[in-house]
Amino acid sequence: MYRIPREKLDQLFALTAEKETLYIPTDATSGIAQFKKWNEGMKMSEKLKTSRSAKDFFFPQTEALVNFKISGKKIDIIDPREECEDFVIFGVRACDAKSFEILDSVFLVDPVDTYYKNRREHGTIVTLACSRPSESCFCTTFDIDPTEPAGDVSAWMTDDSVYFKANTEKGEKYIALVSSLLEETDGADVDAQKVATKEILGKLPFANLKKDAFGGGKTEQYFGSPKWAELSEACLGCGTCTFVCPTCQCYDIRDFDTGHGINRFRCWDSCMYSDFTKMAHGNPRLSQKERFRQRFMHKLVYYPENHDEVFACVGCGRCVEKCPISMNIVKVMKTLGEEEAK
Amino acid sequence: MNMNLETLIPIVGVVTEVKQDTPDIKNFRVVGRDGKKPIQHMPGQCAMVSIPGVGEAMFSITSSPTNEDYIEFEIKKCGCLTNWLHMIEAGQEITVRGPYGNAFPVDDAFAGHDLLIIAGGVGLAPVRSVINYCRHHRDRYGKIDIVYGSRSKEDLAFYDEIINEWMSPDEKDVHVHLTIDREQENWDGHVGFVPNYVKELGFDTDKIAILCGPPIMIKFTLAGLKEIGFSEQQIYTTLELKMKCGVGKCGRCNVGSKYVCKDGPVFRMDELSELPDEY
Amino acid sequence: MQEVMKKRAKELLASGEVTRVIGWKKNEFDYDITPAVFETAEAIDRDFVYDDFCGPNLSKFTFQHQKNDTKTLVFLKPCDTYSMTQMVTEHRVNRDALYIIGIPCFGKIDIEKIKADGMTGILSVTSEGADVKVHTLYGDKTYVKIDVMAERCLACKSKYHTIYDELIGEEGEVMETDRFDQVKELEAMTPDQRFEFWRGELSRCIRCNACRNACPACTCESCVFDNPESGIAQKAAADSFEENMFHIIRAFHVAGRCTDCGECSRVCPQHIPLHLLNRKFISDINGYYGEYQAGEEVGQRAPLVNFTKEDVEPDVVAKGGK
Amino acid sequence: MSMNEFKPKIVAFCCNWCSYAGADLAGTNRLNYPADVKIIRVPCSCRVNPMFILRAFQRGADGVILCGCHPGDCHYTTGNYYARRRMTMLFSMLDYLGIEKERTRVEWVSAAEGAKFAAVMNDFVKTVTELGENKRLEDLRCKK
Repeated sequence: MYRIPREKLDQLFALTAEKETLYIPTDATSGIAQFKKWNEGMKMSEKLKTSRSAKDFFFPQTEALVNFKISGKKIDIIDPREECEDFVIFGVRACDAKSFEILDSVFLVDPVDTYYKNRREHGTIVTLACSRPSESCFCTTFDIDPTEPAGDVSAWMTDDSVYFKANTEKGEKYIALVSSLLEETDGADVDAQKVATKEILGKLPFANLKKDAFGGGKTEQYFGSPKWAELSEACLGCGTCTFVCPTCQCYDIRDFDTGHGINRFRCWDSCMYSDFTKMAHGNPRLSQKERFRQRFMHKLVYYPENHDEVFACVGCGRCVEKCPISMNIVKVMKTLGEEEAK
Repeated sequence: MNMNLETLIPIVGVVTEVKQDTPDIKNFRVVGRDGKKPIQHMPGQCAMVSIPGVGEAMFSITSSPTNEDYIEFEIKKCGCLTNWLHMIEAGQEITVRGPYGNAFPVDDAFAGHDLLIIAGGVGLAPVRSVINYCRHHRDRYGKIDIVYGSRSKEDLAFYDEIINEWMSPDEKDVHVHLTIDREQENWDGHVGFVPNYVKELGFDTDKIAILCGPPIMIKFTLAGLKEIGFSEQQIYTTLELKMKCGVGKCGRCNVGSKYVCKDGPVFRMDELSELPDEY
Repeated sequence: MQEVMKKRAKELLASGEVTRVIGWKKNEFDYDITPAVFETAEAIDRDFVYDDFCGPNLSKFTFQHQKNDTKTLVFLKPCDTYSMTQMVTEHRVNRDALYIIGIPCFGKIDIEKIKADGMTGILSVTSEGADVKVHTLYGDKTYVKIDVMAERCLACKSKYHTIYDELIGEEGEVMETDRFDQVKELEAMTPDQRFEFWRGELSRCIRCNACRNACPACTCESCVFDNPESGIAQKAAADSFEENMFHIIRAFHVAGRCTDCGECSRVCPQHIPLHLLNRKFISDINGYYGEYQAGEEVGQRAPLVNFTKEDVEPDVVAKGGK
Repeated sequence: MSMNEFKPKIVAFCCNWCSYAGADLAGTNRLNYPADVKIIRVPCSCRVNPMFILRAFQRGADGVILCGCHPGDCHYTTGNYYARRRMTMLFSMLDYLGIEKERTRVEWVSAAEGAKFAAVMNDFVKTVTELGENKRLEDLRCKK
């Protein structure tokens, strides 16, 4: 384990940014935190989490897929892909770090998504352990330990120091990059922080939320539940929950006519949108109830069924905080789970 | 490694022939720029066809894999992209990527069996690939029955091919049963809906049934088949939902935990029954 | 207040006058309020709330119930009644299918303000009189209500109900407001400063459409941004132009019809002050075409579907405004 | 590209019943106005949706001008009155977002005013040339 005094953190950022592009969470004007490219004088946000998740780095909201040039009846295809530059994301929380594994299991299975892979290979993730979890956190429900975050390098921040531990080869490389500022140390302070945080975790409002009632093979049990109508009745059909969710990965492919060619790009899409499954001849998910159900069934049943009982939720709590009508996965789990208990 | 699966970057296909098959269905013959067949597939598999700037959609490849020269799409005019496709002429380039999805198990589960192929309207497109594949490898299969219905005589897709090839006296043990929805002049064949016709014909149940057509036809034909004694394990069908990526990642074509583009489009009826009714 | 409302709702349900009640219920936290439909007295007893967190404007939630044969009871705060009046004016909702009870509002608390102050791990929030007590895992704090009130409530335009079948509590009055102060501040900046300001704000947009979907004036069955034929259908803003365009068009489509209820800014997950766009239109309309408040009474003609022969010429903008 | 070389792209929405004929007249009278003005004929100034203006900028316009009949002379009686309010609102909003207000303009030009049409276009092109390229409402994808 390595240590750096907190006041030297800016030097560490500067040193990192000399070699690679560095992104850190920083406060925006209106009270939310967001990842931004570091530049001199930028302050790291004190907030627990960024408003958007960190999935943008690997799965950006819009991304060029292919360009076409059209002349008469001829079509030329232009591959716009370029090798991504190396970059470092500093301060990713345990929940977001876990979400990368979930995205990996979608994008990095055969056929591998080369766009995602390109970014993933060039990104180094420095995670930061949580010490002040918020009321909307429930990562422990999905067996995530916020005091021991995954990622290439794990970091812990105490009142006076920041501690680092490399977990992967990429992480070792990063530590080597900034080693001139680091000193080796034992992790006594870190252990103390972990104990304190764990105590707080036990007191969180969702500490007792259990995922056991869900998982693969439960489609029949929940699909027809009468509770969906009640849960979805106030849903506005916006895409807030999906877009702030670190694990939502649905996308749309669209063409844009630039006037001198066609750019085909992909962009985030939301299963909550009415046109998500709309086809020329009809729509299998006609009302908001079906769309709402799809989102949660996917996270709690379909995904675990296809991916060894790993859930497509990391308990980051963003949907809990951001939903305009305060409907969220916790409420769904509690409501449907109750039914199960009966 | 098939690059266009990994990158979503299509290849250029040249439409060499466009044939008006029925008033609202056209048949498109597509080759690569090199004049050769652009993709290799198995019966039932699909490909993403696109006109850049207009859209991209999944269509089943209706030609048989045994056709070494080109692939064919049978496309009904019903939306934005298909309207455009219906406007193009031979020589126009389009883009294709694929093949996507699974195929009918023509070489395993179907081999050595009698086949009953039931289609309605443009639903003949995916199973035509099966029919022609089986006719090509005629000795691998038993008796082949084809029940095909459409709204009218003019709406019967591949009518010439059916009459001249499938119903040709040289065909061994291939029986085509055509039906149309309503009486019309110069039609002396059967009149009535496909599900009823299937029941009237009353097949023996020692065979495999392949179903494709509008949802309502599938629903009633399925019930009819079960009535005459078919089990769900003997029935195959193919689904179609909105698709964007074709590789099970864009997340919209799922029925329960199965993605139609990746785990389908061909499903055995018993597999399908386990999935929620959302297609 | 909450108890009076519950009682009245149950009476109306029992009498058969209405068969469902649109109100609010608490979700996981004190400050998490979900609009809800109640169909039984038990459900009302169990879940119905009305407190200082009941921000969501219920007008638009009547939409899906207007086709029912029986009446729906809806509780509307003063500013919500403006939205409802506007919807009735535009024939977007069937007035006869609704039973509207006007309720007073004393300003809603914006939990984001409390969170922005660094409060986290919030276990409970209680609002008593002028005090807002916040109890968290990391310590407690008491705020003066006015400090944590939603921006839209600080600039409250009216305590008066423009549409109702009955009122609970006293009728209020239209208020003097300084709601255009921020607009004026922006207008006073240089174009470069304004450009920087709006780039900073709008670049955060994630195009979740929450502002559109929550807006009681956005009632089109198919939005221009969802219509592939419109030429501007977009799922995501690919660049700064599309961010700007979405927000200009969104605000323009409700210009003259926006009642300034503030839902767009409330629901924005990225805290973009969208109401400042709408208010700019309102302030321009007031300045150029005379004072106009959308949703004031049923049957008003919106300024952008109206004209006078003496209207100002568009070059008034280039000449420096009002 | 230096300033003197800069030739702005101008989109002019012209009402079929007046300014479009005005443009014609300017042409037959051999009055000069820059060739960079691209005219789009519309049935009435009121046909112009704010989206048209924005999309013209997206597609690379540096200035957009809307020409219609003089107030009171609308072929459809009142169309230009609505257009007047609508454009005032839109221009004000663009200005509010910090986009140069000189890039957009409305002018009333009748079918008989060929000279006015040419003068208006010359003046508008001059104004936009001085402003330079449209940077604040540009869509980089549409630029070569």
